[in-house]
Amino acid sequence: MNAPKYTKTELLIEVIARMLDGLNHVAVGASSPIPGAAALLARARSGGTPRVSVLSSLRHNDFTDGARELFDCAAQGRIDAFFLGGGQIDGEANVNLVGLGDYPKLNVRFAGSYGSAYLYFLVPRVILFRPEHSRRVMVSKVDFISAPGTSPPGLYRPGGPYALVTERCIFSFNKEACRFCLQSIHEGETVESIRKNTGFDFDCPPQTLQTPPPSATALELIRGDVGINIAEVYPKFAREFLSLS
Amino acid sequence: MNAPKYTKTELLIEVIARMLDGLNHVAVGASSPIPGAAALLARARSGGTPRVSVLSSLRHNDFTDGARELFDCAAQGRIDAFFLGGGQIDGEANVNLVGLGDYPKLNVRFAGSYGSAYLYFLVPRVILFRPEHSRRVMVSKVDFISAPGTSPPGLYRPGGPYALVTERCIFSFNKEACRFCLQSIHEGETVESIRKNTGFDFDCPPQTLQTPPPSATALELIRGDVGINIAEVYPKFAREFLSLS
Amino acid sequence: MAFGKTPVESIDALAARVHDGAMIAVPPDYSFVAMAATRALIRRGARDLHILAVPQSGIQADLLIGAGCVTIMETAAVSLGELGAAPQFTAAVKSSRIEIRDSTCPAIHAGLQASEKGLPFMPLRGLIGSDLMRIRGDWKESENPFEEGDRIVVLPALKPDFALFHSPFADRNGNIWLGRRRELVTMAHAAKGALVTVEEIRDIDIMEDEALAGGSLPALYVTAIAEAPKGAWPLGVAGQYEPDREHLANYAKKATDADGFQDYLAEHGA
Amino acid sequence: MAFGKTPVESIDALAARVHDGAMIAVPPDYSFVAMAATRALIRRGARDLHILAVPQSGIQADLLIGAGCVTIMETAAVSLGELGAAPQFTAAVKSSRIEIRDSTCPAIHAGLQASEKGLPFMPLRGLIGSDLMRIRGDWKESENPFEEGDRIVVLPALKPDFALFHSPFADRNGNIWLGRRRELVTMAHAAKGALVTVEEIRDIDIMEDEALAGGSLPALYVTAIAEAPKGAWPLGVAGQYEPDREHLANYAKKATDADGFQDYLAEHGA
Repeated sequence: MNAPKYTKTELLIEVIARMLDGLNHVAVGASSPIPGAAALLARARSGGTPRVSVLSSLRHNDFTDGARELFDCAAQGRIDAFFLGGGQIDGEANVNLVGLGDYPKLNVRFAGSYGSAYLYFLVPRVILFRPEHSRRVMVSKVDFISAPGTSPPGLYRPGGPYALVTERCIFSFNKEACRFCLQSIHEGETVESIRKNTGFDFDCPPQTLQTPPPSATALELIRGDVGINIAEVYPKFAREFLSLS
Repeated sequence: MNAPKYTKTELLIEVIARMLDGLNHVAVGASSPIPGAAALLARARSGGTPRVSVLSSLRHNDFTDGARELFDCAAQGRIDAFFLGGGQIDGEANVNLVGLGDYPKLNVRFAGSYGSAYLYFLVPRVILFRPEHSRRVMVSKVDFISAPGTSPPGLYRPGGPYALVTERCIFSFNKEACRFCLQSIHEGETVESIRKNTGFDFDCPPQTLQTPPPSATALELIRGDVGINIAEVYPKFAREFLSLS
Repeated sequence: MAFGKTPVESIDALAARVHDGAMIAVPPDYSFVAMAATRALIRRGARDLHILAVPQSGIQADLLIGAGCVTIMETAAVSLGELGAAPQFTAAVKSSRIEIRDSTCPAIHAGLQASEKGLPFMPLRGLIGSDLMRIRGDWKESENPFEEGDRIVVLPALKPDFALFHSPFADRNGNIWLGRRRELVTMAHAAKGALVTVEEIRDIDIMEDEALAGGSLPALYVTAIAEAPKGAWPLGVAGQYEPDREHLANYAKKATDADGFQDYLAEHGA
Repeated sequence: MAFGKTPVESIDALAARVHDGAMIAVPPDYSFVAMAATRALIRRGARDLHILAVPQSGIQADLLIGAGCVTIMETAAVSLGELGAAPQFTAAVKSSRIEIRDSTCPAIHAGLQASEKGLPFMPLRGLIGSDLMRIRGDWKESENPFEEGDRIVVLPALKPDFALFHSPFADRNGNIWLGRRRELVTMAHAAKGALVTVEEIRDIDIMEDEALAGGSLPALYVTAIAEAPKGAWPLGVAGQYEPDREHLANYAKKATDADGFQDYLAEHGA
């Protein structure tokens, strides 16, 4: 029996969904179609666990107290996982959502920091997600710290980076060492191809694991209910990257 | 033409209503049937000005953001007048809503301070209202300051006492001198009867004014719409003290 | 039975979740008070409760205090309203049987909002110069960091173990409708969990109806639900039933002495 | 015409209330954006506006910036979402034509809540160690007064002159229905006044319907109302109409250069 064929998007959805299994409540912020689909997938295959709150969705959104509720809820310890991207991400897990160059006169301007400077501190499992894995994005040091990867001891910080998911691999983050560690590489990549495309140094386990492909069940859900639901908020994404059955 | 007959309750409603004419928004707190009726009277005879928010009323209550909205609204400067009572009120306009004796082992315990320690600071026109005018209530110095009548310069305090209304008279409050001044006395009282029943010293104008009786229009409204509306929140009061037509 | 992930259970099972020594936040008499659950708390002999009235209370606090369930009473006021003083509260304070933490309404709201926002404290205007500042060892005078010399009070967060209240209805997923009573939403956000009694459970999804969703508390914050028709009695539920004024007047009279209070408890199944 | 005490006026009269230099708070693209009023602001040639996005913005901010109405843009982000970067915003920041006050969502909510509560500041967790702390001269690191050594940020209150947003309907008394979009309630409380466009004015009293009242903003906070059917277009109103995705995609393409942007303005009556 051949493993079913899958796209990179489907793989990434499955990879993230696995990191959410068993959690109580996952929130998904702006501009996050793949994490949104992952959270819906995790929920779909576990019979309703975790709760999923997709910002700017009406249907998949438990909040009723306005836009501040996500942030209050996180501070109450009621959100277990959240996602952050970044125009740049560095080896200390600092993220830059503001721009390239010397602030405020930037060479490239991104959208802005959104809730990163807060949620990165408060949500226990923040998954960094950035498909593009190049030296342009994975840098040695970000130009602007929208949110720092770690904080000095004594600072109130129940949350922080859990993993970094890209088109090439998954890194876990070691808070004590303040370094990423290669967890698994996607099909077609090697440790060398990762190193070549990564601007920061990272740890490697003695043996390199391959990221397992999405299961047939996962693919069926992604191409069915999960895809239909994510299309509510991200119609363009669903049209272009998901082959809905 | 004889002036219409009226009760003391009706007089007090009219006296307070006159202090509210021309204001934008009057809020009425817990256990305040006469101030509540006064606010509704002021509104009824001015075609809807001021807005009236009666706490614990559904019908006459503009608030939709929970019990904190009154306090937030006051701090925003959107409430022009409010009412405070007091188990004791002293000559410096301090009010005591907590009890008599040495706190916490009191000889007499009152209900508690409610919002006084806050609203007295923030609402520009706080009308002290306490029908009982005796040396037991109007004291030289309160046993417990639920809320102080004045504050030292430099402390943020846009609000404070405007007048003290009792069964015997109306005092205005002079913030600079930190003293009450007799404004008018109700029918049947003299300056001497007021002094005899007041535990604090106060100023007197050269000529003592008589509190004017309620107008026929006011009485008609009190015995009609105003009474019916206040009965929603204070049925016992409406039954016992208002002769609804 | 459970709707969604929120257990629906008996009123006694719900009350049993309130452990001795728990801090529970309760609403004022005019707003969705869980009186049936209060009687269940008394039946199970709850002890050492820290009652946080949001921001004041009436017969609910008076009953719990009279029945010996309460060690700390934190409130802006306790009163039976038009029916006068709360007799068991008054007696307990005068004899020092309970610790009274006198507060003021906005301080209670602010303390809960601090917990709602995961903050250790919240500033508040007013208060300075009142004796509340003298007696509340946990309130501090501070300075506005943006204006030198501008004194302002800071209050520590209030974090109840449970918010306990009543509601007209829950839906099949454990969402609770509260309408304008948004202090209950704040209470639930601030507390570790919410215990909610409801007049009924409706087979609908509140979140699918934009009109209802805006006045609701998501199941996310709800620890358990118990169905309790007329669960606010002898208090009322706005739009559904009025307070039982005769009953309340009778309570106000009876509860002024210890025997009368015990008779009342025996008679009304608490 | 006025319902209750709140004037109901033309969209241009409403826009004329926004004086040059005013600070106006606006909602994110997914939530009741007053786009017809935004075009009216551009028509009247508004200048030097300080736009506070609550907490982010999209085409609304981009249009106002491109039309030269904006001096200060305070926001957690500006983006056209799936359609990519906001071109006029991006160009204006890079050329320093506007002052950008980079923020983060909860800081904007907290600053508004400070104004809502009449407080000069609000504490907030997080932030320390980010470059936002470095560039925001108005944010300060402070200490939790209840725990020595516990560092926490304090933010000054944000007090907009106006909150400007759209709603499905107002009632005959000037009350506005907002449902779950409660950040608009906070915005209106925090601002000196609210300017609200509505799909329609209904001959009802929202306050008499408990289901509607819980999701409404009382007229008390509303400076003026304008009727504007499809007033959020080309954005959507949840439950009523979808965003005009084709139009938005066309904007995203056209607005990348100055001529295309001017064409767009001319074509769409702004």
